[in-house]
Amino acid sequence: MVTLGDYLMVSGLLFTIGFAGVMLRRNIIIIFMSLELMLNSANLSLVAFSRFRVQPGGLPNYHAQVFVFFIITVAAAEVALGLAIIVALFRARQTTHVEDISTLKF
Amino acid sequence: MSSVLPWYVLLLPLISAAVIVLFTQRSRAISSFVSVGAAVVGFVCSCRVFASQNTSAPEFGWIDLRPLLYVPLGFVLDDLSRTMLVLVTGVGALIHVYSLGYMRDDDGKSRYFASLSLFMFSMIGIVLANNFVMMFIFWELVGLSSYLLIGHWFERDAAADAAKKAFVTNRIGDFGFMIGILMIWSVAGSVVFREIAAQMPRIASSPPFLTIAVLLIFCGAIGKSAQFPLHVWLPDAMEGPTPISALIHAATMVAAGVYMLVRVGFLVQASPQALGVITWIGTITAVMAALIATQQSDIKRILAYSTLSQLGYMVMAIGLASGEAAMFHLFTHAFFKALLFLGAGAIIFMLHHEQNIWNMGGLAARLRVTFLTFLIGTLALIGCPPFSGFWSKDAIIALAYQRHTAVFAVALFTAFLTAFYMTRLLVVVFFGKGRTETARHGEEAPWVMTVPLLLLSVPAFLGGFSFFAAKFLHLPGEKEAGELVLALATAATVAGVALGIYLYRNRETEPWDVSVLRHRLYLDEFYAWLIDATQGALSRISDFIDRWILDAGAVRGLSFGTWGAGSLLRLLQVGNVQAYALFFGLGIVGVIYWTVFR
Amino acid sequence: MPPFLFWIFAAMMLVFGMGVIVNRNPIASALSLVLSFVGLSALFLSLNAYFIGVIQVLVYAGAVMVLFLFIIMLLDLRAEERRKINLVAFVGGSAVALAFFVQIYHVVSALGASRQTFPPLRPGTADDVHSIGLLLFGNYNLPFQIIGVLVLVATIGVIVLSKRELR
Amino acid sequence: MLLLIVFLPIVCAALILAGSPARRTALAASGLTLLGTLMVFFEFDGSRVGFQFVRSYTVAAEWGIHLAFGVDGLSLVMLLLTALVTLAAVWFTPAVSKHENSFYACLLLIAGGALGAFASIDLFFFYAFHELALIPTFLLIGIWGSGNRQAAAWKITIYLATGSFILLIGLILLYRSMPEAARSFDFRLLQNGAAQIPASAQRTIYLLLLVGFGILVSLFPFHTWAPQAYASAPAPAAMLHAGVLKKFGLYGLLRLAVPLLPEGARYWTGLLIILLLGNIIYVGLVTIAQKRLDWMLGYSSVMHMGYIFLGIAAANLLGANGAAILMFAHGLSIALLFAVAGEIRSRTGTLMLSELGGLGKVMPFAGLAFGLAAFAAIGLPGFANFSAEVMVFFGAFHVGVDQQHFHRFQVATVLALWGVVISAVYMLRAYRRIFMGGASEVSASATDIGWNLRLPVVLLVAANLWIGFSPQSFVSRMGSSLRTYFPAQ
Amino acid sequence: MFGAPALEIAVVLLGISVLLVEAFVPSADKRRLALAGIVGLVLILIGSFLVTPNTATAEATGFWSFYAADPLAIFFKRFALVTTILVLVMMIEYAPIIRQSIHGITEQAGLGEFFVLPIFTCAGLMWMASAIDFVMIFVSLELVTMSFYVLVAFTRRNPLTLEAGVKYLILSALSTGFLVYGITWLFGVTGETNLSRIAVALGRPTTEHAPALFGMVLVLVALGFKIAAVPFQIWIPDVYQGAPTPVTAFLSVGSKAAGFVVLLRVLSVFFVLPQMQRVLVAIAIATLIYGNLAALPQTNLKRLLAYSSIAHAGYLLIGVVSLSGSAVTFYLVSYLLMTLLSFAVLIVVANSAGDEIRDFDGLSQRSPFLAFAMMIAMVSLAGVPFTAGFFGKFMIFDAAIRQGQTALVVTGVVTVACGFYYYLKVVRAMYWEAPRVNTVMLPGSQLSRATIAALVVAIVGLGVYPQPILRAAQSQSSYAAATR
Repeated sequence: MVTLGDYLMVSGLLFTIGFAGVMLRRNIIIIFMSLELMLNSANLSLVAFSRFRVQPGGLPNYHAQVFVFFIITVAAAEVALGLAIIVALFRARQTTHVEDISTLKF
Repeated sequence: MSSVLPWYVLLLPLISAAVIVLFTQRSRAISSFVSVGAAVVGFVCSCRVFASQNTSAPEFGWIDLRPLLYVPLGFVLDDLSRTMLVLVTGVGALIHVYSLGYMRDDDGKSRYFASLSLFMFSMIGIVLANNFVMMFIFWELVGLSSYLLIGHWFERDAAADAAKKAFVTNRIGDFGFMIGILMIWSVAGSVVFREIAAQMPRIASSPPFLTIAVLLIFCGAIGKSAQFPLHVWLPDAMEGPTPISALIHAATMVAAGVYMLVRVGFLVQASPQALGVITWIGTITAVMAALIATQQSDIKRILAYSTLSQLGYMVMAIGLASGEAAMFHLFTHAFFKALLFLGAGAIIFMLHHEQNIWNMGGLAARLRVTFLTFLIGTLALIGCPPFSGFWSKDAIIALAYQRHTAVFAVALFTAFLTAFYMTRLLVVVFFGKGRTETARHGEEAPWVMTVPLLLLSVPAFLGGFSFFAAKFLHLPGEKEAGELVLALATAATVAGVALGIYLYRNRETEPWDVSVLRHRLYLDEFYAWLIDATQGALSRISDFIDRWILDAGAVRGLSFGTWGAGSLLRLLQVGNVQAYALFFGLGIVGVIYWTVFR
Repeated sequence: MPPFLFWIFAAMMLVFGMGVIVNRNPIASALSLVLSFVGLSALFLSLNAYFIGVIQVLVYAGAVMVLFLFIIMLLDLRAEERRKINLVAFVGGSAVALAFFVQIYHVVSALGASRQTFPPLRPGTADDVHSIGLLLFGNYNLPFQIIGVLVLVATIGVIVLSKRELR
Repeated sequence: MLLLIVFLPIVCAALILAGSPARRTALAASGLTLLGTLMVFFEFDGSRVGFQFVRSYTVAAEWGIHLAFGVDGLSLVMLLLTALVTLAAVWFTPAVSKHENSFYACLLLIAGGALGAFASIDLFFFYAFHELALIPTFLLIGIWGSGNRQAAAWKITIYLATGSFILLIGLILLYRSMPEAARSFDFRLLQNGAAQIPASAQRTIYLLLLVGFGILVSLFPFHTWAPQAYASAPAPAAMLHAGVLKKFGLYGLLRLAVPLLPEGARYWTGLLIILLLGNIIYVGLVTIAQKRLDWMLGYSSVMHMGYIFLGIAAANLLGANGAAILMFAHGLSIALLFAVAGEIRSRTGTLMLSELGGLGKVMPFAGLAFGLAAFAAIGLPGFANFSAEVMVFFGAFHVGVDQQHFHRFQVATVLALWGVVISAVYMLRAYRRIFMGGASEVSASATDIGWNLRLPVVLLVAANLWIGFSPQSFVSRMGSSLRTYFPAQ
Repeated sequence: MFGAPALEIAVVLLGISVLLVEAFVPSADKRRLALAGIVGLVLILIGSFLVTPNTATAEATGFWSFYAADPLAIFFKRFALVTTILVLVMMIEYAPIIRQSIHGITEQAGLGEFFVLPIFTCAGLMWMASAIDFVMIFVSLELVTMSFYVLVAFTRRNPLTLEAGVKYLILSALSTGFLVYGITWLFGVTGETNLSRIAVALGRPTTEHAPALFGMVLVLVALGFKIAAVPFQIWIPDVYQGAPTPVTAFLSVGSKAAGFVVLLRVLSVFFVLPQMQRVLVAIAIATLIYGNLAALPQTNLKRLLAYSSIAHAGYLLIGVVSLSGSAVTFYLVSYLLMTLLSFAVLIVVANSAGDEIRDFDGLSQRSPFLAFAMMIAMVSLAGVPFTAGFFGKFMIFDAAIRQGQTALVVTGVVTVACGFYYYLKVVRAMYWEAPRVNTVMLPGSQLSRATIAALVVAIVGLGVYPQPILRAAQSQSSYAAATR
């Protein structure tokens, strides 16, 4: 049988993949996609917890699913805004590469 | 009325000094008048104090933190202090008058007389003080006024250096003095002489403690009375105006040490070990100074070394446990040495500040009064009967004969030397031919200078006779072995005189040159080296540590280190988001490890 | 859902997840992202979270991916030319990621409930939309309103940031 | 009255910044302050124990912080010192070339801070008022200083700020170590609470206070800020700082650390003695090696702190009285020394001892003033310094004395007495080089201090002589206050 | 009179109406909009004093399980309002720069949005102050973050601003990811998102600590990001330097203060487990050292203030670790005053010169008033008595000493000394140095001069008479009670 641990482990792996993407990739758009991966892995854990921590009535814990709903909404808004900023950046600097935007330092 | 009279005596000179400094600085004539007036009135008053048998005066609390410490400003008015008071004010008044002439044209006359008044104030204070702290106060003030007076001609490097040397040397002595006072106080619980005397059994219960305390107090006297090894300042102090040399460095100030030792005789005599040390210090000083005096060519320096030598006698007497003898010699010495200095001053003044005896000669004819009085002074000094010095010195030599043979021998030898170098001085200065133009044209001094000479020569001549001295002093008791000592002493004196005349008659230059003595046993050089090797080196090392290790190393190093650490830390901020994410991750992993897995 | 399906979808999600970060072509990454999310939504379904599963596909496949692709096209991004790999960053990043996963692994193992299998649900609980909706508009009304303001702000922001010339 | 004394300078500083004529306002402010202080001094009832003229306003009720002023004998002396030196410093201010208003405002702020600190009977404001002077000092040295002014200003500011914060920690710890019921910031109540602090806590607190206050007073080895700062500071700033502000730390030790934490004080006495001997002997030797007058004066002021520390370390009535009077005396003398040094600098353009010489001829009044101050500084009788040093030495020697051995306090006293010789050596050497001997090139053209500057000199000297001749006028006023801290026997 | 939720509603309505006016009355002077916003916020601020607080209970459901209207919340709502008002004032002063650095057809293009966004942000901050449920914390925090994305990158013709915007975007989103994951784990362990119920759940013996700690740490990471605690401070200097100056001020005060309120609330739950305190001590020490030391060599004032903001986060963390809500509150108030004052002066000076420290050379001669105000700000930041900053530090150190946090106290004292150096560097430039030639000083508008004067008075006033804030801070006993 599939256990809660399996879900959590898979979710953790996805989170790690996303995190690795943020740390390893230098294209801002890809970094952004990696961030989405991280958010969604959290969603997976949440839903898993919701399913496995059944409420007294025998229902899944829907509070977690509501939270997932909020996370998805926020993530979508964040994507929209983030991409707008990236577009503005590209217009100004013709790059989406993080190494090209390191004027501010020390 | 009469009970506050001592206060007038004490405060008159202070008021005079204050008036001069505050108001009459511009007008030199008024200043000198104020000061001389104060001195003369002070003398009159002190005569009245002496005459009246009143022994009490009002007392004020200077520091009153009873039961811990009570320092009164009060007087002791016994025979000793009253005699000393008359002596100090008397000699002082004469020298004030004399200074009117000697300092007639000096630019700093106001300053001079202010300092002189300050000196009188301090000296009277020492004489009258009834406790250690008050004595120390005036003790230090005497040092100050001596500094001011020696450095009167401060533009001259030699005078400036001499003043500094005098003050610092005295301070070294005072260092010991203060520790001694503290030690005595810590046991007796009081600084007042009378109360300390009452506590003597307690103090004497620990002989080593007492000995150390007494020797430390004696340190004060070593400094002030210029005993070996702190004698070096006195000859240099001759850079001051001659009246000062007479007043301070012959008659009064240097005697303060002796006076103080007599004042606390009850302490000193309670410690035989201390007495031994004191005796030998006095003896060494006496013979050493006399030896050096034989080879000096500056007239004032010769007199200065002679002063040292005589002070050695006095200290020797104290060491031999006879305060009376010491005071007797102090008393006579004050007169004849003041006389000698003033005479020398008259010569120097008339020869336009020429001080080298080899540039003088044949002055007996031209400066008759001066010569006459100088002769009296010399005879008194070498102990020629019946001049005053004979009686007092004889008393000390007799004392030594009784108590300590070695000391006696040295004392006798010193008497011989004294006669020798004074004869040398007299012969070279007053006889023979004038060796320079100025010497050939010297004239007699004005009356303001000669009158004090004449006045001083009276006690210098008579001072030793008991009918005169006994009015003032407790004379030392009758001596048993009188005849032998008398004969030996006289013989030594005669031998000295004879040798002096034989060697120096009609000489143009120094016939025998002993450079060790001429260079004062190289003690000044040795001290200069010693100071440089100890204090100088230490101060340079400390300065180096402070500048380079504490400040540059520790303080600035720390601040630079902090700054450097900051500069390194900011390099973390590389500007690359990727790196930032990495740091972020490192931080997270670290924090999780720190929290969850430890 | 049988376990093998779980593993298949999990593998799909992870593999395409990896695809996002290893592809050099942004378009390929975007497509991998979507596929990964499809796998994810299948896992949601396996957890009886039908509403969330559907929303996931709608929002990500329908909106987010389109947005990404649109921007990538707009900016005319191609496969990035190979730049010199920053070895320190690469090794460091990998190490940190690995360490982080190890930590997650330990935490998951430590959780006692990890070995728990599916608890039984009350039969007939498929109408999760109903339950979620009740919660959302009832209990969670306040956060929901705030999300509304958030979206308003995001709208203003997108306009301000991407309009060529502002009025 | 106290409110007026404290806030008059501060308000006038604000007025000056707002544009009121600088010198006149500052002179009026400091003159009035002195007048007020004198009134308080003579109205003060020396026989009463405790604080008088108390005014208190609540500032933070939950914490028990009050803006409270009051004087006892000890603070009375310090207030008088501050008022005197302030007037002299303002008076001695030369024509300022740039930002005259700010200069005077800074001076008045320092004075106001010092007055506030000495008049406060609330721990918080006692500390806070002292810090008021920090920034004005920074500005005074930084803007109007000479030599390497920037480095000097940085050093003193950072150093003192660090010291202050160490001190702050100590004070908070003191407050917190008291049992809840007896906890207070009020000086009048501190004794009750402090009596219940356990010995181990006392040790920690005392050490913190010692280091904190010690840095402010340039206790060896935390002294290196002082000479450089004083050398670079304009003369009035150096006068105020060395003369008054530095005494804050000593005042604090005497007022708080020793009486409140007797066990701590006893425990650290050995350390304090070593450090204060560092001040006296080591710094004394360093002073001898100095080649510039300003540096020498700076080091000498560090050195003389050692004597005050000795009086404090003795922790008995004599030592405390001596320390208090020595603070007063040293403040007056060092202020005068710095003032004259400033005048010499402005007239000859140098303070190198080797370049000066024979100034006594052309600047007789300056010579007199410097001489008086120098002799006061080396502890000549007649000056307050001497009477204070006597008390300090007697007080220190008294501790644990017996006829068989010298203990640490006796040894310390002996060494400290040697310091008196050392100070004579360097002071007289400086006097010899500057005022005596033949006139050097730079001194030939110098002019004497004018009549307008003689009054403050007279003021400082007269005050010093007054206490020198009659230390009892302070002792009688401080006696009852200090006796409560340090019972005789 | 009325409930606390009315305040946020009023703020949102204010924002929407300003937005509508902006949209439909194109000819209006945009600065009037800002003024209207300021007036509106002031009215709401006044209204906030009529609000009756009520304390949340663990049993509450629905609205009151998300939203607390305790004194702490109301205090920080006022805090957010004041901050926003002051930031709007600065924004008006900053308008010329906006004009230069965005693409616009009309003279005042974009200004309307620039003025409206802070109002919505303010609403987010106020909600954060009331949030007692992780869902609520998440959404209100995201509202704030989202509007800051826009604000930071607002002047998008300036490449530095865009760079700052991108950096903020990525790192902030990263921290959001961790926040969500952390909340997930906390939910997984306790089955709750409401703070007080989590506290109850954590108290149960059956609750497993390691996964709960894992979740807490991840939440802490996200909050650490907001409050600029090392090692999550990494974005601060770059973003602060690049962002438009009023936005920097807003970030460093508003965002950080809200972060601290949430931290206070969250930690009152987390401190059930002792490991949390230990890690926070370490974080506080690292923050103090990094912030203060790295600030030493800075030459750009905005960047310097960024590092100083990290340093102050360190001092605030001392207060947090020492469980002293009132100290943290007071410190935040003083921090608000002095930081905003320094930014307000900076904006005026930067308008005519620049934001390097060197641009302040001789300011005391060019504008004594501004120089004096800046000096007050700097000495208050450094912690000189008779300024609010000192009293804040006093309370912080007191709290630490009370808790026996020796390491924190020692680090605090050492770093305070560094602080004196870099703050006084600014004073040095203004007072010691001579002004550089050909700099013409723009005096700044009446409004901002009045604001600057008011801030100066407030700083000194609080330094001498802290009682009003102290009383307010003291009354928020909820945190202290919860943690004891």
